[in-house]
Amino acid sequence: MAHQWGMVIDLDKCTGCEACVVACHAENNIATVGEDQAGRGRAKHWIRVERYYEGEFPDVKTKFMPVLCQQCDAAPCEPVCPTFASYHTSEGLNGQVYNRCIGTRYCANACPYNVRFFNFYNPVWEKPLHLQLNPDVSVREVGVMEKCTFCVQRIKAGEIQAAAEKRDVKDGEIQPACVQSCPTTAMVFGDLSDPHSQVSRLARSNRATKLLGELGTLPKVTYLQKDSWHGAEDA
Amino acid sequence: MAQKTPEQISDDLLRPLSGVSARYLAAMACLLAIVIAAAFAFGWQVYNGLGVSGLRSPVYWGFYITNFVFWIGLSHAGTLISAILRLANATWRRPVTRCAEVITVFALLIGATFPIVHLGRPWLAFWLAPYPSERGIWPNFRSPLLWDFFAINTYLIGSVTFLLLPMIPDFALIRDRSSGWKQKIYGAVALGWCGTPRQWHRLEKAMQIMAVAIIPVAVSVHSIVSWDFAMAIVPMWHSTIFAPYFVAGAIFSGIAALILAMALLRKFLHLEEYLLPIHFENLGKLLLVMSLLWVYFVFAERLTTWYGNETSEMAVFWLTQTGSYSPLFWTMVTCNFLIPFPILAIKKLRTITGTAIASFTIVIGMWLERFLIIVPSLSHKYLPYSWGTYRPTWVEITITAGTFAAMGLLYMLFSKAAPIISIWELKWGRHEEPVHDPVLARRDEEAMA
Amino acid sequence: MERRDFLKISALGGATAALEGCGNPDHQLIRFVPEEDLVPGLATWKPSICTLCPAGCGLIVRVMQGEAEVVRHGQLGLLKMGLAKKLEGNPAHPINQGKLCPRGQGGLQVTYHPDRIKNPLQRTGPRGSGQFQEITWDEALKQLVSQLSPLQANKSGQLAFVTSPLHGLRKNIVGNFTASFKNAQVVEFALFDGGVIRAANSASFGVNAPPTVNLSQSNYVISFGADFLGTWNSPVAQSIGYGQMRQGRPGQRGKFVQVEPRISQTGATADEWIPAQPGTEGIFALSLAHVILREKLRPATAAGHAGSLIEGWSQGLPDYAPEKIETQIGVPAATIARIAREVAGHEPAVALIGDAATAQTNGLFNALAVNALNALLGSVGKPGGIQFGPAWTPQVAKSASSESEKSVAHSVQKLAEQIHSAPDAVKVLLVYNANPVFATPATWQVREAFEKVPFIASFGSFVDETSALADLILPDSSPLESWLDDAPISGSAKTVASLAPPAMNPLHNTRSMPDVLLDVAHQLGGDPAKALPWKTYDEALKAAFAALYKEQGTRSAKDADEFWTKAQDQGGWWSAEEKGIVPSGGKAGGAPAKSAAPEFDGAPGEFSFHFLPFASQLFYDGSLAHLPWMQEAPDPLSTVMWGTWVEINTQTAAKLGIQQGDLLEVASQHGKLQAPALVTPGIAPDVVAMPVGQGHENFTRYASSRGANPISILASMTVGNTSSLAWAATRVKVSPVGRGTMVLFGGSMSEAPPELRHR
Amino acid sequence: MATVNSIYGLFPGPHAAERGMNALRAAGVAPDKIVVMSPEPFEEYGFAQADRPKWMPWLAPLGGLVGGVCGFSLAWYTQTAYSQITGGMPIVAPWPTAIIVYELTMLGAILTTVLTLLIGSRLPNWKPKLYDPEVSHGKILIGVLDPSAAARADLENRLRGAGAGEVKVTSSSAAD
Repeated sequence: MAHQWGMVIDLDKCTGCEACVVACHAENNIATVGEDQAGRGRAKHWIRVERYYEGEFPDVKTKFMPVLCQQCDAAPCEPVCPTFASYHTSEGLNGQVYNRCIGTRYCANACPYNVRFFNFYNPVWEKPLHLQLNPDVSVREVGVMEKCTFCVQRIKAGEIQAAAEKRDVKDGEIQPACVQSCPTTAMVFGDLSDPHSQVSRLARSNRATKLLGELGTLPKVTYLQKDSWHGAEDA
Repeated sequence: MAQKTPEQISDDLLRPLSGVSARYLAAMACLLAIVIAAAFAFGWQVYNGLGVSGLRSPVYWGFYITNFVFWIGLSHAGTLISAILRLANATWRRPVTRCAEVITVFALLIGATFPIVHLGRPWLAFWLAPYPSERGIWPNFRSPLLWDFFAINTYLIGSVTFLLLPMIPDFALIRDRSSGWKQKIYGAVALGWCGTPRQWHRLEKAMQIMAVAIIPVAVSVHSIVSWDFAMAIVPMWHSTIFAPYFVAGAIFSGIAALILAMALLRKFLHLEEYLLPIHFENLGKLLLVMSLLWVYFVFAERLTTWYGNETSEMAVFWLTQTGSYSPLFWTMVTCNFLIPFPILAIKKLRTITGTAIASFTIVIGMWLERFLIIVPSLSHKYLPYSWGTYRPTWVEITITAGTFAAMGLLYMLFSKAAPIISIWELKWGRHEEPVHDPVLARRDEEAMA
Repeated sequence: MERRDFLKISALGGATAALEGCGNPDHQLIRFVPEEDLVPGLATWKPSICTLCPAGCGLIVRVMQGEAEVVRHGQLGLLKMGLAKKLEGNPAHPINQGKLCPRGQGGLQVTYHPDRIKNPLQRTGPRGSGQFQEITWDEALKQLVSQLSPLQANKSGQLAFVTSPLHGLRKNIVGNFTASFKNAQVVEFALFDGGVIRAANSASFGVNAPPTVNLSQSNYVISFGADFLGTWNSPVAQSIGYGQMRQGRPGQRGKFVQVEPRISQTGATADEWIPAQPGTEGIFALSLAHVILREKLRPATAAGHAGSLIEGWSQGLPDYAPEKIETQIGVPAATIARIAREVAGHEPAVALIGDAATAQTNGLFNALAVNALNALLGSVGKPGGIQFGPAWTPQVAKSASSESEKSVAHSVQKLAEQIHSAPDAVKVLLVYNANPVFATPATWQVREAFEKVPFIASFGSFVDETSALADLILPDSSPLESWLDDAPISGSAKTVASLAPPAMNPLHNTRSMPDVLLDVAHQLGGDPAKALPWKTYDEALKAAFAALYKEQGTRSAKDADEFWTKAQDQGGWWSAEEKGIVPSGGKAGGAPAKSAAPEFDGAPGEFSFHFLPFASQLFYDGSLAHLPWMQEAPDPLSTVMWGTWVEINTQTAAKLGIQQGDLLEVASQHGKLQAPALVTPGIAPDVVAMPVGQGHENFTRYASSRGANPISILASMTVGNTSSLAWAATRVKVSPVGRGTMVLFGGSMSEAPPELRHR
Repeated sequence: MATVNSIYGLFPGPHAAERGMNALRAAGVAPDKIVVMSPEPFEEYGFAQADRPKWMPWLAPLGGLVGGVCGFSLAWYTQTAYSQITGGMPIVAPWPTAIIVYELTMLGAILTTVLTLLIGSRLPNWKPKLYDPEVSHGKILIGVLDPSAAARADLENRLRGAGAGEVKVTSSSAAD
């Protein structure tokens, strides 16, 4: 059966360090847009670490929450696209075919997570920054949407490798750039169709929740909520 | 007013077609300038990319889609209104219908350009059309944008024919009353109309059927426009009230636009004896009803949201009630209800000027309504971290201004090309019953002598 | 707009402008014969080392064939060459075990930065004007040699080598080189140098090194100001342990308490945030100790020598009873007592101190106090507590290197004073990988001092505030283009000797600093040539690893050569087992530390706010502000992009009528700056905080004249009797001066803003 | 202009026209030979009652049906021809398909109506066999197509008697 790629993010481990954000930029040829454009809300971060303060001094609680494309099974972004630029792959990813995109931006509006980003201008890499571009990832021209792909290029590479070696993909063998970089391993990636994979096991945790799960988008990213300290009791 | 003879009527109504005044040319020039500016702005946008607009994450739709909804809404002036009046066989409609239908066609043409104007890659807009392409890709029928594609095209074809069919006899009239190239042109478009009973009967029958057919189309069009939003699970978009809400709003703004257009035509084309206070009076009553209906819808929408107290919706709710968009919201309420209601409700005030003023505020108010439906919801969508606010740029403002100029421009051109009031229908409307009819009888006697 | 553009517009075809349209000059360039054979599209991973902060994480570099515009023998052309595409942590490396922080990820852009210095430069305009002309390496080296050779003769130290703190063989090379000039001085400079902690540790435990913290075993972590998950010490190693501590052990989750006046990125993840008054961290720690002793949770003797350094320890620290000092700390006594019981009740527990807590005038006392607390908790030298990894010191030319060790006494401040006092105290100044002009208070007058130096040569890859003053710039190759080695002193209890050959050929006409030094030494002849007998740096490295093989690696390879090649393949050598240094008693004697209250510059009345600069998660000490990825990545807490800000407490802001984004003027006794306000609940009402890193006046197109530099307005106070700057000891006044511009990525500070509530 | 033999009178108003029609009927002219042309419809008058289209309303729904079928097959074919899953919806999604079907149904009905109108009323027909521009000046034309030579004079008198402002005679020879 086809893989169903999924991710678990443990909010109790996330330190908001932004390593995933930069790793994503490096892996996926995401152009920086500069101060002016960033100020106009055009900064592209396929993964972002949301930060929330609750309460007033001195009783302040802070929360970090990495948010990336949730690769929903009932993705609101997919059906609204008139040209099938946004569609569902056999491995459960929300595919985004840049060449088909005509830039209605309907998908971005329909997405409750705001994880789709639009190329308002052609991306620019001032030479020789362009030499860093990852040849495995296409650059996106002006007027098309782009989004987190779960590093589909890494997934494909892993699958091809496994096929070449006549074996199944090993659990943890494939890691998106963000997961790979995460210093606290707050993020785990794997095959949800395999009940024994680490990601499946973690997804069954009692801290497991889905982001905006009530919307019924069936995200394939599971969040493990912040835990609390039990020490006081067993002390 | 003295009973005009059919000949006088023809003369009056055909007068605007001959010759242009300096004032007319000046107005044309101004409007044309604005339209060209808008065209330039669009070129600028295509050349540089959509970045020249104020759009941003997460507000990916702004002025353009607002204009789209607004103009499509306005287009319900005509066809719907005139169709309803036709079916209701309201005789006072006769001088009104064509003005209305013209608005429909032009508003629709303008509105239909925006789905293309707002595209990131407008040069690929044709990918929406279902045809076996070298790309091997068919459009996605699950996308409301495709529904739009079909609905708007149907509506456009329908309303264009709805406008043109009754114009044939008038073209014939102009043909016979002119000479040279003018006669040739109008002769061509008159299709050789002779006015035999056979033709009259079929024309009337056809118009009845069209009227029946166009109403459900019009309703479906604006329902589908509303579903562009209601299909997305966006706070305060994903609502069942949207379709009727939009349709009502569309008719509301449509009537307003019609009254406004009529008032202007009456003044500038000297149609004082054809567009009578009674017309404004009656349309004013209609407008009053729609205004009340609009308030009812707004209240229903707001009440359910507030009572439901669903956090993500409340964010948008308060944003518009008391938040950064509240000034616009309350301006909208003022324009759509607080000002028009007294004017339209009090008979004394329901004059031509009165209704025109009310209509003017309503047109503004309805544009604001479209904007307030689209932007606040997007700017406060679920995760507070990703909230953002939208400011339009000169490009969007210019293009928006351009659409209004284009409307005026097209209307002025039309008024020079064809009688803005259906002459034959008007004359027909003035027929009295053949029995006990002194005037006609006397006329016949004279003829006998 | 020009007519041409208009035509382009009217011909909308031009709108489909692709990334690189036709008419791309690349296509007219000649093509060089590739210097290496690579399979197109095939990625190879090469080991490397992250040099962006002292942690010394191991890297693997994804190298793929690409086509670069390069200059070869004066001719511009296209060359198919191996290009670094992505950096990842080296999974085998004991420090970061395959993980990496955002700065490490961004290091890639150092190599490809558009404003990198591509050739040796000679100053043409006046100093600081940034006007240079390109010259050849031969000319450049000739100039440097001609400046240095006179110094060999005379006996007074007139050579100063200002460098970032060095590890591994580079330290020896620079040390030996400098030492070969009489009384010349190496001045190691870094804003966040950890000198205070090293001093404290050597006093308490006899180890002059920062601690290695393995949190994976800890059950209770209390951190006094240390941003140990972001920038402090070895953040990646500590983050790995932190993840384990939090959720790595089924049914067992450690508690983490952060004591600091402003919630740092690390503090944001804490289970409990305790905003103690700045500078009272030591007192706080001792107050915890007091409760532990009072309630007999631990015997006073458990603290051993570390405890004996604290006055009144044996008496049970009567002066530090929570009730006595709660007002001074600003924390309820009950809280202190509870924390004390918790920390004592959950072994292994560890207390950390760093950053602002050690950058107070009483920072050393604070550090000693925390050391004592750790000792009392019995968590010194234990997994889950603080350990001291045995660092690798290359065993080549030991004598000279120890000589250099000796001379690394001075600080940039002292150097500046010297120059100001005696104009020709320094005739030649060499600068490597340090930017003291930017990262020191204006009151130190480092710029003015350097301007007095007759000749400055910089090894900088970029024109920054310091190298702008240089007469000669000898551009260093980027780390990925150089032979690298490192000897991390913390982060792992293993002995680590990192090693990496260049991951790619140099893009530009640059040379690695050690190679240049060796070359210069060779040309100088005499002592320098003797001190540095090697032709190239890798030769020296090979010698060093041969020595290491004899000493340690005999089990891991059959001979030195195999050891050398294996080390290159896996990114270095590290001992199989963790054997942390057993802390000796430390330096005996010395009067026990008295409770030292922090001193602050500026009268509390007029200067009503503590000014708290903090290391930026993305720019570190400012040395990474030139990387677009770092500039555009949102700061973890403020979410600011491409700029700087001043954090101020919500209620305080309300009192002063300050809105989010208002431009604030922050004035100390020594200078003032302007930055937009970020109103947050996560900071004490009498503190304003500001990230270090922005405010470069001259540091590439991306960082120049962007934001303000908090260091510049600091008072010139040092920590205790160390040479470290007490960068958290300045008080400021704050006044709004209009609207500022601040680019926030985050739309809302709170997840449940008032809008969301039923009204 | 006229290319047929005919005799017709131009009447100033409907009453006269009515009388003219009655006159012609009285003269025993076959109804299918009588020509009526008016500047506007005169539903209320007998002379304008000729051939009403009872069947027209039935064609529109038929056209609608055709349109609907086309719509459905188009939707069905395109969706299956490029079967892509989106949002977990079925390949042939019933509700959206219904919308397409609906729109094309209405389109079919509208187009059919237009066609029936044009075909039914013999339009376009730029060279009518018999026409007189006077119609556009308010006159009502009542006449007889190729009357027998014998009857002409009689018809002319009857038309004048009924009140025709003027009576014209055209002959195929008098083609312009």
